[in-house]
Amino acid sequence: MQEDTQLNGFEVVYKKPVTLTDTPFHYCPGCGHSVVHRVLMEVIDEMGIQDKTIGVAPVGCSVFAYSYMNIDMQEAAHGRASAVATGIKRIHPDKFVFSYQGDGDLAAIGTAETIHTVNRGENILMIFINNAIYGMTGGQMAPTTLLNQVTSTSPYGRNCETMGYPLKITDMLVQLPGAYYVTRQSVHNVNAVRKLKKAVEKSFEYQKSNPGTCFIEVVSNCPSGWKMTPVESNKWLEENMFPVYPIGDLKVPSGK
Amino acid sequence: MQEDTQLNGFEVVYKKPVTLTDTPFHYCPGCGHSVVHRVLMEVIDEMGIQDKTIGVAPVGCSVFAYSYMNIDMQEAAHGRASAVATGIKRIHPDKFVFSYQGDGDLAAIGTAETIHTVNRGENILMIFINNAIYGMTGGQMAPTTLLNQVTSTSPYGRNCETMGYPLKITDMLVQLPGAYYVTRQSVHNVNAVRKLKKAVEKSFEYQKSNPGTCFIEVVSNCPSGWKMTPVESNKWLEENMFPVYPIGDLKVPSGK
Amino acid sequence: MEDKNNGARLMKGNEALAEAAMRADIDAYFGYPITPQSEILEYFTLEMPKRHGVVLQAESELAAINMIYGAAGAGGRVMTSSSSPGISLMQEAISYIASAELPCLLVNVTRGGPGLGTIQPSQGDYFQAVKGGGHGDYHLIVLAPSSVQEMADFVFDGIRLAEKYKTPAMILADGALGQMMEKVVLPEEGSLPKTEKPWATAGKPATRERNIITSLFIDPEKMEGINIRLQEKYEQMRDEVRFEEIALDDAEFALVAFGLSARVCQKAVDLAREKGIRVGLIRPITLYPFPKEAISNLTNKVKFFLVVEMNAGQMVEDVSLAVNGKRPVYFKGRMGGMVPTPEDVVEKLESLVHSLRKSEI
Amino acid sequence: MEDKNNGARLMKGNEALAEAAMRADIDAYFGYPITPQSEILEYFTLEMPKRHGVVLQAESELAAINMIYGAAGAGGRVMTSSSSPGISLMQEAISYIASAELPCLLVNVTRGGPGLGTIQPSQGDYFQAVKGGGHGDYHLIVLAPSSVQEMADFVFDGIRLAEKYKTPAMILADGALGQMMEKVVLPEEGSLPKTEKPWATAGKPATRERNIITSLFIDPEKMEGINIRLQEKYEQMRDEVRFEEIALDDAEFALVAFGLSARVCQKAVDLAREKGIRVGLIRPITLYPFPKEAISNLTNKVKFFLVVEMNAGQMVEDVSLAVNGKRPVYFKGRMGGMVPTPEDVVEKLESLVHSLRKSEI
Amino acid sequence: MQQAHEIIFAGFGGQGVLSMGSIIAYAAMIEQKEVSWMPSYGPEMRGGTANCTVIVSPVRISSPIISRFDSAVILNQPSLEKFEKAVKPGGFLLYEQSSLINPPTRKDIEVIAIAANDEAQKLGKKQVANMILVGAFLEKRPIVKIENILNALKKVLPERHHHLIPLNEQALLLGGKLAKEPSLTVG
Amino acid sequence: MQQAHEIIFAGFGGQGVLSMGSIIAYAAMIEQKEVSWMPSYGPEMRGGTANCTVIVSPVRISSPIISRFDSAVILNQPSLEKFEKAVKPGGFLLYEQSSLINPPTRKDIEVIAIAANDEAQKLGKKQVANMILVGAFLEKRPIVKIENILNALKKVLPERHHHLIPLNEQALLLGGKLAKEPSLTVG
Amino acid sequence: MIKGTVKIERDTCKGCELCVVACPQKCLGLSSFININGYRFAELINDNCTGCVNCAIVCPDVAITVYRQPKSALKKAV
Amino acid sequence: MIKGTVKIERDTCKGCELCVVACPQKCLGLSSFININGYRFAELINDNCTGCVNCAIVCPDVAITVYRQPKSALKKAV
Ligand SMILES: Cc1ncc(C[n+]2csc(CCOP(=O)(O)OP(=O)(O)O)c2C)c(N)n1
Ligand SMILES: Cc1ncc(C[n+]2csc(CCOP(=O)(O)OP(=O)(O)O)c2C)c(N)n1
Ligand code: SF4
Ligand code: SF4
Ligand code: SF4
Ligand code: SF4
Ligand code: SF4
Ligand code: SF4
Ligand SMILES: [Mg+2]
Ligand SMILES: [Mg+2]
Repeated sequence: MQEDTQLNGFEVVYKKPVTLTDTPFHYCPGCGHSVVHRVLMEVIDEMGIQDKTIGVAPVGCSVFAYSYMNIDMQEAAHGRASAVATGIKRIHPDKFVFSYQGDGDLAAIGTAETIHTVNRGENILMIFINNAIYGMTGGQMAPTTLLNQVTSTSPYGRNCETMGYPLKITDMLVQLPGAYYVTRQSVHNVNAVRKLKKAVEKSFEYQKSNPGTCFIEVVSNCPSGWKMTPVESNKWLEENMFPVYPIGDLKVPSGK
Repeated sequence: MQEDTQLNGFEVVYKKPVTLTDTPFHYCPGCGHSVVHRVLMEVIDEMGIQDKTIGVAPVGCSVFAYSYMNIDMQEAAHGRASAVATGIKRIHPDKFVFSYQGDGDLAAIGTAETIHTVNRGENILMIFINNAIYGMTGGQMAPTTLLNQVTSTSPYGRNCETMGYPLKITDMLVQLPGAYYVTRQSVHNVNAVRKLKKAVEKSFEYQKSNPGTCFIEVVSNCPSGWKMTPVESNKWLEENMFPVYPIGDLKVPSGK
Repeated sequence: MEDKNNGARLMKGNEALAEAAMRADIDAYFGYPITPQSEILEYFTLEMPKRHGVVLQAESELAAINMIYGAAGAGGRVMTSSSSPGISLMQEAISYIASAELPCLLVNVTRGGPGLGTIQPSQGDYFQAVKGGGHGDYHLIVLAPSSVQEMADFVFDGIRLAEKYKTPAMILADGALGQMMEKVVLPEEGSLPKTEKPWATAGKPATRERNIITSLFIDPEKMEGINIRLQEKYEQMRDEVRFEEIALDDAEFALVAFGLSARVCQKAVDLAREKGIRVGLIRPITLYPFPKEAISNLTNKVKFFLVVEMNAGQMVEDVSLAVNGKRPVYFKGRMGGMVPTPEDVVEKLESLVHSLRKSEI
Repeated sequence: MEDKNNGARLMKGNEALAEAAMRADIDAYFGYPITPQSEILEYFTLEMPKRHGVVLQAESELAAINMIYGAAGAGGRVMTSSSSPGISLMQEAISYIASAELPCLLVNVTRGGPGLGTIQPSQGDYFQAVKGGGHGDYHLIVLAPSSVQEMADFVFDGIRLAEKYKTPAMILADGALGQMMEKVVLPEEGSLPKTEKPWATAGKPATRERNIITSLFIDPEKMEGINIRLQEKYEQMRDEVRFEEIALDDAEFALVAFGLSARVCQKAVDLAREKGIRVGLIRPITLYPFPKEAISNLTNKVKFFLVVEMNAGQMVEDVSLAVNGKRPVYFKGRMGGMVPTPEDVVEKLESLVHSLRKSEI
Repeated sequence: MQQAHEIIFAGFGGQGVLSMGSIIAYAAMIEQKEVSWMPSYGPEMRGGTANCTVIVSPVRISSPIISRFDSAVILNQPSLEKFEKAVKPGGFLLYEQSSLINPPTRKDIEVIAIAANDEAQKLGKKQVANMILVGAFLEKRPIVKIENILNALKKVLPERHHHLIPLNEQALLLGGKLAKEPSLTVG
Repeated sequence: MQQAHEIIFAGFGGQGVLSMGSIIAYAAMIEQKEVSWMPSYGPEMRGGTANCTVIVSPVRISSPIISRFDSAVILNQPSLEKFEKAVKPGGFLLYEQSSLINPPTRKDIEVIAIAANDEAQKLGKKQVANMILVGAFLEKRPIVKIENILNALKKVLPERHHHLIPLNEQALLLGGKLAKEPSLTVG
Repeated sequence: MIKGTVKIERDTCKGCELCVVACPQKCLGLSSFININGYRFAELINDNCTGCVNCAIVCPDVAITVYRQPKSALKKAV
Repeated sequence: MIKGTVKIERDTCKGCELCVVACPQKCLGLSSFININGYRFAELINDNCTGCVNCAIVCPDVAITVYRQPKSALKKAV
């Protein structure tokens, strides 16, 4: 189509990556999940690795990630995406493999798989969407929920006495020798999205030489679970999430 | 019995703690497990808390811990001792509760429960016997097995490329705000046993005010799994385990 | 929403169940969110702090059920709830709990499977609940409510039976029963007295031997002893069989259905009778112990049985074992989250009656 | 230990199974140690590096079975093994694998339960294996070896059937079969050709649509479609029914037993015939699909069935469903790790024959 | 009312379809009737469409799950597509006028449209649009009394919101009035 | 041999009872016989007692699990307590003399004792005590040929240990000799 | 200044307003109409667009395609 | 120097030798006999024992009870 590349003589400078399918996202308005999806697919497009990439979707709001990403994918049981990715990568060590998980999935029910996958230094990219809540099931407390944050299972606010503390699992993973590259990013504004894209690019580049696990936490929003407008949610995220989950690289390959 | 306290006019200066039952230990000769059992029971005797203490045994060589400890106990499923202890403590917040686990139990299959129990700051004492091997099932590789260590499932030595790295889970737990007191001890000689006893005493003392989780790793031996004599095993432990798992406190209550 | 007139409230099944548990004085609830039953956990987190007892959102169903093991062993009156995939994750520990003979209440608000499936209502977990999804020879007491009222009532019955037999009891309800609202008269607070638990781990006083909760009996003769005791217990439980009979007095044919499908069948009975088909319904309330005798007795009366389920025909096996070849047993079902309509049932019934009549000529 | 004369070796069941898997060209084994089958993992860690393929000791059975899901979905020929409690932990993922229709081989070398139980041999996991321990309507193909030879052979059969029907297959063997040594002639390396797996996630070339492995079909009508396909598949599998008949030609009575208890019954047949009791044995080899017809056919021949199991009588239900009331079905079993002796079986048989004769007078 | 009445309320999440159904259910309970309320649930709860089924009956309700309805109250286009055909012949379909681009086409049922959104705007509070629809529905199918809707509101609403009850009453009555002279009637 | 022969070997872990059983099983296989070898397994493997059951038979073996034995080879006291009574009347019990404090008491079976530990010490290698016992057992119950035990050893032992075969042969023959003139015979 | 424009898929947009706040030129706003899914959708409200792509980068629903005056055109214009 | 002695439960001991290496006085050794469980057991091999309890502290099988000359006796002796 002409329109795809041109409009009234103007050239297209941004359009949907071809590795995204035409299925409309089912996410709530303003949700960060689909931004991360798109960034992933942009990198895959640009690196030309659509035919070499296999993804793993979690159980969580992004359970249907495979509806949007036009690559071979598997949908894992709740918490087990990194184990599933391990199985795939061990069969296809020459392919690019990534897992994609929410905070309930990766840091609650899947904690053991997360830690052992990274400890084995599985040569995959793990993407971790930290929105401090269980989005899919209707806004329950996640391991990463902030202290005093109100959710449908911490209706009086998260209380550390009985419910524990916000779990900084990414910080824990840094200690593991199997972790090659660990970074915390966000998608709440243009700059953040651009940085995330860089991190994804690096991770896939690294994976070419299979040096260990690359791990990207994305501090993201959940307007529905947080009961805010998308714009409010991004503001809340900056003000409340970043102090606990500060953005930046946590571990970079030595000499890079 | 007279003999219990006197022998030829000599006074008894060391005897079996009364909170140990008369059941002979089923452990292999020289195994550290029973030393830890005894130290625990000595402290319970000395603190007079036999009636207030509830223990949780794991699946592992120490599965029969309840045969030896004359206190109320529960035997947990493999890896779940800390979840079971959580259940008990939540019902009896005024009692002393401890869990006892091996490295396969606590740091492999039970990783998620371990991390989340500590992250909640459950007011229990967790005892972690790190012998770098699965003793009970016949000497398979544990998450804490050293690099190049030969076990029945790493017959050519543990290889970090495919089997991952020795997991220093205790170091990871230190990061969690729920962890109140974290220490790594041993039982390979007289001094080590004495220090372990101090650590256990402190932990139960702390538990009186329920300030969070106390966690004691005991670097221990497994003469059978390592295929060494007990004396050799303690030497190997000093030379090979301590460099990776150095003895000492990892987190002490602030101001103590 | 209390109606002063008759004490009835309009409540969701999940919430009625949770409120009933609170009134049954449970000491602790451990759970993990999963649709279509997250309201149970949510209700507890909202209400527990106002009353007494413990509510804890565990890091997984696996952790939750093992907390149950600990808390039940420690003498607490405890429960957990989940939905199909989460219940599958609990199977190892459920086998432990059955073996260690600990009373507790499990709730499975099922959804369509297998796998992640759908979140729509299903009865596909019948086998898992009734035959034992875990390893070894054990059974749960399984209660199948078919209304919001029973969602509440069976909490009391489940706990009572669990404590009487020192065994885990399960409420097996499909997602629709959890999500729908109906009138419910809640059981009275405090009307379920606490039972003595001298076997619990509560700290060993000098006056008794230590209590040990375990399912390990490495000597197989001892382990067989445990098994014999369990089997005897299951035998005794037959006294607790419950079922409901509807319009069976003059019935020529019997529908057999539990839970939501029994509601569908009730309507089918009405519709069929309007069409002159004399059909009745037997509704197993306890799925384990199964009302084998009641069904067996019907073989003298009805010409055939039509089992209606929201699965591939799992209860058909138990019905067939009860009927033992004396009458034909047919099946009408929907799967994977679909619910049969009363009309579906009547249609199947009519075709069966038709072929029967034809063969009778 | 190869004997040049006939190619036979003396091997433990666990090792024969592992070596057979290697010869069946498996691409990957994922597992976690547990008695009485740790030798399988150990054998792989020793031998895999010398040959080809992946062996990985997972952090748990839960991780192992989900690695299987990933690796099978990626097109690998894969297997895992465990024993009772470990298999219980896998139930959620097994349901996923069945729903996503992935071929793989599962091995359960069972021990006495429920709970942690004992490590002695048992058949207490029959229901879990055959009825489905996970949630939803699915079945595994279940093969029950009764010798070390079959421990090896059924690896080939299991993989072949799994790949033919795109479904998980399970070898259900008790601990004794894993631990004992017998003569075995191993299947030939490379004699099981690889199957095409165009549905696998191997990277999407431009020439085909993307492959998706999932068990999620949120629309219940779609999910019902999946279920209908599964049920049709289970129907087709009936062609794969296997069983062994021993001394049934002139038999007045039939023993029914699988696995190790069938070996015990074989001896019991000999002993009973010495005493003049004309008894035979039918041994189901596929527990699912169950040899329902074969047993049903026997009802015209034998006076009763005596089912012998190392559990509380789980297969009795399937036998009864096959017999459908035409003949009495009796049971003799031991539980929790105990093994019935041939003498036990004969004694039970004699007393049944005795009461029968008496009633016939 | 001698017979059970079976209704579906359907629209986008956030339009208040679930509470329209539940307020009628409450009112019916106050009238000592049997009642069941069944929501659709699922991931589509978030953002997508939502619906609930209400049965009000003089006798014990057998199946709470039904696929054909006496009445339908429709608040968006996708719901119309899904449920128009599920209304029993002779049944009743009420819809919010501004929310549909393509109106219903069936001739064998009674169809009326109410411009509830616009009217609510006029009343000064968009949220009462669904109360206008409830009022309209009950005008046509008086399965419960308006006064019991108000009684139900008193019980359901937390004390601090009771000041809104008069506004809701106004909306209910307005709905009833509009239903007598609907913008569009078919069948 | 026309009939099956069923043997239990029992002692402490580390005394080589499992390999005694397996070497006989291997030899039987070389002789084209049917054979089964079943260990006791469990946590008691470590440190505690160990035993294995061997069946050698001219025909297909039905049950590999048996509770009564034609012969028993006993290497410690707890095993004697457990298995003495399990030997069939007319059966055979062989034990290592220095390992038992209380010898067997049954009169309806053949019992012999061999001082295998002492004799092995004399041969210069404690580990061959069990080969002495195997030799003694086969002298009394020749279910396989000594030469096939040696053939089996050649196959079982890794090449680098083949220099030990002559010593094992010596032990086997010595055992046979001792069995002809045992330290103690009963029954 | 470079001239640009955007095309917004009306029925894909969910009206989250993230593009609105991301646009440095303040040239986006929500329509007062709703789309097929019941959302007010984003639209261009002036012609200050520079084609900076910010809006597209933050749009969760990939509803925006951005176009820019070709460099050549720009040169010509200068 | 204080005098002490130890009593070792012969049938409880597993002959691990940890006490042997722990004893600063070198007064423990393994017997050449075996106990009921087949282990060579530890025994006092001289009378240099000071009752320092080291052996008991490391003994995994709690087989050792330690006795010491009472302080009073010591005083008398001095
Ligand atoms: C075994 C199991 N337990 C629970 C669930 C229910 N469940 C689905 S998604 C989810 C949590 C989602 O939260 P998160 O992982 O943070 O993802 P988000 O939706 O926030 O992106 C849960 C608990 C399930 N499907 N399976
Ligand atoms: C679910 C489950 N998986 C596996 C096992 C088998 N198993 C028993 S103990 C054990 C590991 C023991 O190792 P560790 O925890 O390190 O304890 P140790 O014996 O070394 O003290 C395993 C894998 C089991 N009983 N249950
Ligand atoms: S619930 Fe939250 S995480 Fe899920 S789609 Fe909606 S906004 Fe996104
Ligand atoms: S196997 Fe190892 S850990 Fe277990 S009892 Fe023996 S020495 Fe101790
Ligand atoms: S391209 Fe830039 S200037 Fe144009 S609308 Fe988007 S954000 Fe605004
Ligand atoms: S960011 Fe996208 S979805 Fe959101 S309002 Fe703008 S165009 Fe619409
Ligand atoms: S008490 Fe001290 S001196 Fe005496 S034997 Fe023991 S270690 Fe040696
Ligand atoms: S330490 Fe104890 S068990 Fe070991 S040799 Fe000494 S007394 Fe015996
Ligand atoms: Mg989340
Ligand atoms: Mg260990």
